[in-house]
Amino acid sequence: MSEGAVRTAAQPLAAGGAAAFLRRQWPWLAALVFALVVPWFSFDWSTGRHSGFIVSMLSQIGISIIFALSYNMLMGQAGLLSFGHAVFLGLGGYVTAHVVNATKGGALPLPLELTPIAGALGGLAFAVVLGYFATKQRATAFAMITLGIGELITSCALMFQTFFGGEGGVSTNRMTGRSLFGVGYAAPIQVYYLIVAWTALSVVAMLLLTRTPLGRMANASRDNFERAQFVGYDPRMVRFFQFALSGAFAGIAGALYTLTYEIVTYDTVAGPMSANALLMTYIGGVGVFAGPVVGAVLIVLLQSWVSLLSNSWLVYAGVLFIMMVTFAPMGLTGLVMMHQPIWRAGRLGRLIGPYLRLLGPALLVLIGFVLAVELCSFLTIGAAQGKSFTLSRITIDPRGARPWLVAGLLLVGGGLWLRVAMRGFGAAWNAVTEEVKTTGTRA
Amino acid sequence: MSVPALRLTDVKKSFGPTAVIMGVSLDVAPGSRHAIIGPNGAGKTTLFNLISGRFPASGGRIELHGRSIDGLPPHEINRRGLSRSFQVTSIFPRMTVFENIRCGLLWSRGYKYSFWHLVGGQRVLNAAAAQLLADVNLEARRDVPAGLLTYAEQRALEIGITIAGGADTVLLDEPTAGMSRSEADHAVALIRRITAGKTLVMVEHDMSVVFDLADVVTVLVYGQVIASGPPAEIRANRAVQDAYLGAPAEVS
Amino acid sequence: MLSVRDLHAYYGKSHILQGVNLEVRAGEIVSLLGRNGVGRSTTCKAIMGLVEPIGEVLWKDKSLVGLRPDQIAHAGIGYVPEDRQIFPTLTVRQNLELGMKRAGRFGRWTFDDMFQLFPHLRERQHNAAGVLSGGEQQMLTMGRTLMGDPDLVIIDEPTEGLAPMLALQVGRFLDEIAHRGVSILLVEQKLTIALKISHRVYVMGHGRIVFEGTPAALAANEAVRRENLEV
Amino acid sequence: MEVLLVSLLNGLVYGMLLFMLASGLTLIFSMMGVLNFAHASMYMLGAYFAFSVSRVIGFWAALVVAPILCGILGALIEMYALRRVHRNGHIAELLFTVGLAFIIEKATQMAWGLLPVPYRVPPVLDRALFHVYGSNFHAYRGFMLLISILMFVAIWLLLTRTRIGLVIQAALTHPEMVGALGHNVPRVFTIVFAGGSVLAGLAGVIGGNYLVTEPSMAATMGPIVFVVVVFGGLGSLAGCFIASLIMGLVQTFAVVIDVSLADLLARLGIQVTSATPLAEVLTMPLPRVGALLPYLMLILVLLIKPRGLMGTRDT
Repeated sequence: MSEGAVRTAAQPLAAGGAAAFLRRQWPWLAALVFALVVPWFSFDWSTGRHSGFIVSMLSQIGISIIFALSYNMLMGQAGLLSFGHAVFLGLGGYVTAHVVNATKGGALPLPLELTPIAGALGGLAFAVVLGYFATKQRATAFAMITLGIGELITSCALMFQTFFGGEGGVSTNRMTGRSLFGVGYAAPIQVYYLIVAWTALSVVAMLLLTRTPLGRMANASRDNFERAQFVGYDPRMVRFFQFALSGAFAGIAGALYTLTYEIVTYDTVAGPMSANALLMTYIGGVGVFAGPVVGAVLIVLLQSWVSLLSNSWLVYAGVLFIMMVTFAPMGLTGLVMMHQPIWRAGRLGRLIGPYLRLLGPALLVLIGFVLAVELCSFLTIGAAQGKSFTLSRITIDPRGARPWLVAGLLLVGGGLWLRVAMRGFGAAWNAVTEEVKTTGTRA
Repeated sequence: MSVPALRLTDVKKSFGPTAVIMGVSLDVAPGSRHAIIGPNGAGKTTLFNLISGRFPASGGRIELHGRSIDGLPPHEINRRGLSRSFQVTSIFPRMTVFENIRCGLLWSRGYKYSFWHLVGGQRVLNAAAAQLLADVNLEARRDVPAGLLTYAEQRALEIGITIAGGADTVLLDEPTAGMSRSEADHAVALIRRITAGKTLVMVEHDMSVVFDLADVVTVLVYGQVIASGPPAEIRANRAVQDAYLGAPAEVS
Repeated sequence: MLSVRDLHAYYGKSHILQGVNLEVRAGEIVSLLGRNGVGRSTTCKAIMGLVEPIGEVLWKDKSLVGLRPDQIAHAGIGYVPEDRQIFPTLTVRQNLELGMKRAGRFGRWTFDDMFQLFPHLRERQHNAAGVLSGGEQQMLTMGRTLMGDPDLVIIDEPTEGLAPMLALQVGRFLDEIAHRGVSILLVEQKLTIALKISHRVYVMGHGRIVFEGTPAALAANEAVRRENLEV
Repeated sequence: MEVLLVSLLNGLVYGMLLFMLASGLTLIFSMMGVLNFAHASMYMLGAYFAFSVSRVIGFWAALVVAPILCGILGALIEMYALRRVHRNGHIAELLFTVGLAFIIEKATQMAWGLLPVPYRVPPVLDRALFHVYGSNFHAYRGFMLLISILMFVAIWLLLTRTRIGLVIQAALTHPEMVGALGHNVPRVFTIVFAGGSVLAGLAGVIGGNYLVTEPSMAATMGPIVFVVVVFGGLGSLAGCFIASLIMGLVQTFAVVIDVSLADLLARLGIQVTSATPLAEVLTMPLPRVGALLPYLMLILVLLIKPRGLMGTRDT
């Protein structure tokens, strides 16, 4: 009797488990489906080709997602600020390049699909060695050591020929003729699907890692490293293991980078690449697992689109970054999470009006700012490159006074309006959160 | 006589030119409840820090169950069965209450630095954590980030984390500090219940708690032990009264 | 002179002060007693602006809420913190100099006064403050605050960690300070000293004032002492 | 011998230049806990300002004006931005300066172009000061040494002899207490930040024409200055000074001493051939490894002493 009751109770539980899984994880599945389908939106049926730009951008997104998530294993989950994370991406890439060249030469019968494992092992090996030193310290000393390591490896990459190929880097050819599925990998779209597979795998692995004893103790030593010692853990070992694993995932990203571009240079280990990881992770949000994913997608999109349109991509990225640090230190996902209690209480509708009122002035400031930046840019760099500033076929002369006046007016007027609107929004926000709080305690 | 659970022999500590602990010797019998009292700044918390390995001692010997623990790092001492709480609440503020307790359990349950177990699936572990949660009366707050608990709840959680690892020697640093009478009474009942059968050493300011709970009281003044013995004896000790308890007697 | 009404303060999310009321009149020594962790130090810091105060803090009929610590210091309140916070790399004399709010502007106290009050410091005036003993550091930190010529000093646990002899000495200094017309708000644990020198005492329990009265009244009130003080 | 003397002087010049940058950074870092990644950007701006100003009113005026412009900019940044970000914690502050460095670099490119600008040593100083056994010591290097020594003395006097210097020193250890004693700590922070920017700007003015004034000069100098600050230890100007000189000398001497590990091994009787494992590492001549040395030294120091050479406090 009781046994039967247990069994009947268990069965719907299993079915409910799948449904619950779907309900909880549907955004990930949706993202995966989207990733599989999206290249076909840009498929040119007349030529039978995918847009090279789109596929390359999508591949870059996949690589960046792994890279940013692996960075957040340090920053968000273990509270370790690293300035040299690219080292493991790059070294993973170099190792992969050598491995692919070896398979091409016939020395190593490794199918191309599995070469990211070589990247992972490469990243892991270097993270074990370098992490042995770096994780001896925490906080600022750790950050400084990683900065040093980053510069060190970059200099080495420029200096040594055998492994790094010096300034020219190591080039490779991904068409090794060895594949599990008989795919040639001549077309970028084929590599893209390989990236999707490895990205999905890595995301799942990293998500599961947060739920292991190591993942939890990484959180614990981030929150209070001293307390972690007094429950039996050596925080240094926690840092070390977390660092090593994070390096392995960065290595996977590096391997995919190598397969995509078929060349690895010192850029992949250098400071700007590390800064990119920081940027993506921070803008996406360090507090939520999916934060870096959002950041990676957003930054690559901006990087690709904006750099197509404008010379000043770095300025926009920098300003965006500064705004986030100043006003939303928990990143984009953090901003979204702030709305969660309001949404639960069913009061999100009350904020729509205030948000809409912000839209106008914010847009004015944005346009004014972009105009000002572009004017500057065209005045100097654009002029040097012989470009002219055209906006829907109207050519704007950056040497004239009028466009500058317009930009200034937009900035100042919009700014003043925005300040007023912000005050109104702040009041509305406070009122709503206060309401949610009181109803919350009543319930 | 059995080996003491904890034995200090002429332990010393100085910070730069200032001597804080000036030769403390102390035996704590297994299973006893030992209170250390003394005015603020007498060095009680420093003594705890030396025993638990937070700071290295400048001199002397510390033994746990007859084995020296001098110079060992805190996590090593913890693994040998000594656990401590902090005077200033020390928890994992961004993790939930349940996670806090579970982190206290992980090492003693043999998980070490595992990255191949999913904590959610470990039934025995989670059952033990749930039991501890019930023991410290925080079931209702299971999924709240620990940083959002009230002060008294955080103190209870602190004790929960401290005993979670199943250490047989427990050091509690002012477990009732800052609590009202009724909260302190709760805490005393809790401590009595969950440290049954363990060796307890605690620093405490609240005399009613001390005399309620302790078998042995040691008085530490200015880095030295001036008396040690059963509560009644300490109460009657003239030197102690002068240095410490004597004060109110003078005015009343 | 100082009047605190319904003062609240938070550390992060925890509500440390839950409506503190107290008053210090001119020339008074007032003690704030209570167990560790009930919020005595936080009260001091909230008055001084080191912790954000919520509520009313009136000083000479002007509100101090929202002012920076240095503005509050200029208004005439001095603060001696529990952990002393001497400047270890500077000499004793330089430490005292920094107590003065403006160069060369002496009030009730000159260097000579300080060295008379604390003869130890005179011998050590050109030594780095970091090498002083605990007792000397306590003297220095009090002297430093006095050089700013405050009308009220808030002193947090001056006898902590001092040998009984030195603790009694501190008590005498407090008397001496009060004789120059400086009010004192004293946070203390050692009842003997506090009750001997105070005009009035407050007892705090868990973020609130639970007793207010003369030392004699506290001595007579067994219940409050048992509940909130050492015994 | 003559090589040694000239290298010593050159190393000294470079070390003092580093100190000019690092001293401001170390003060900011120790007092406010801000790891200021935009500090080297101030150095770059100093050079560019000097370039533009000197074209209008000459080098000697630029020597005064450009650092002041940097100081004003630094003060504005501290008062209107950094103070606000401070509430979000140290990491946010640090990232803010990273973003700022980004923007300044790009803004510099937009204002002055991508290529190096022709910021030159003034003609008066563009000659050899003296000859040692055929090697020249350039007059401008002497001038740099003079300026940096003057600056060093000025900072030292300011910090030890003036009241504001005492306040700054005190605020290095207990900023809260300094406030409670009646000193306006936010203003002290602004002064220190502006002062640090002035020094960085000055370093830019005299270093920009000695080296090259280009948009990437901040990125090349930044890491080295960080190395110096961390190597020397937080809160210690003396440590910073020693570290600057060490770095200056190490980098200069590394360039002139042409040996490799293989040469050393050869002395011990071990011949390195291309077949030896790690032959490439072993035969790499020291001048080419010079750029690595600061980072190797940094990592070594941090592993042994996490507080740096003479650091007084943790970060």
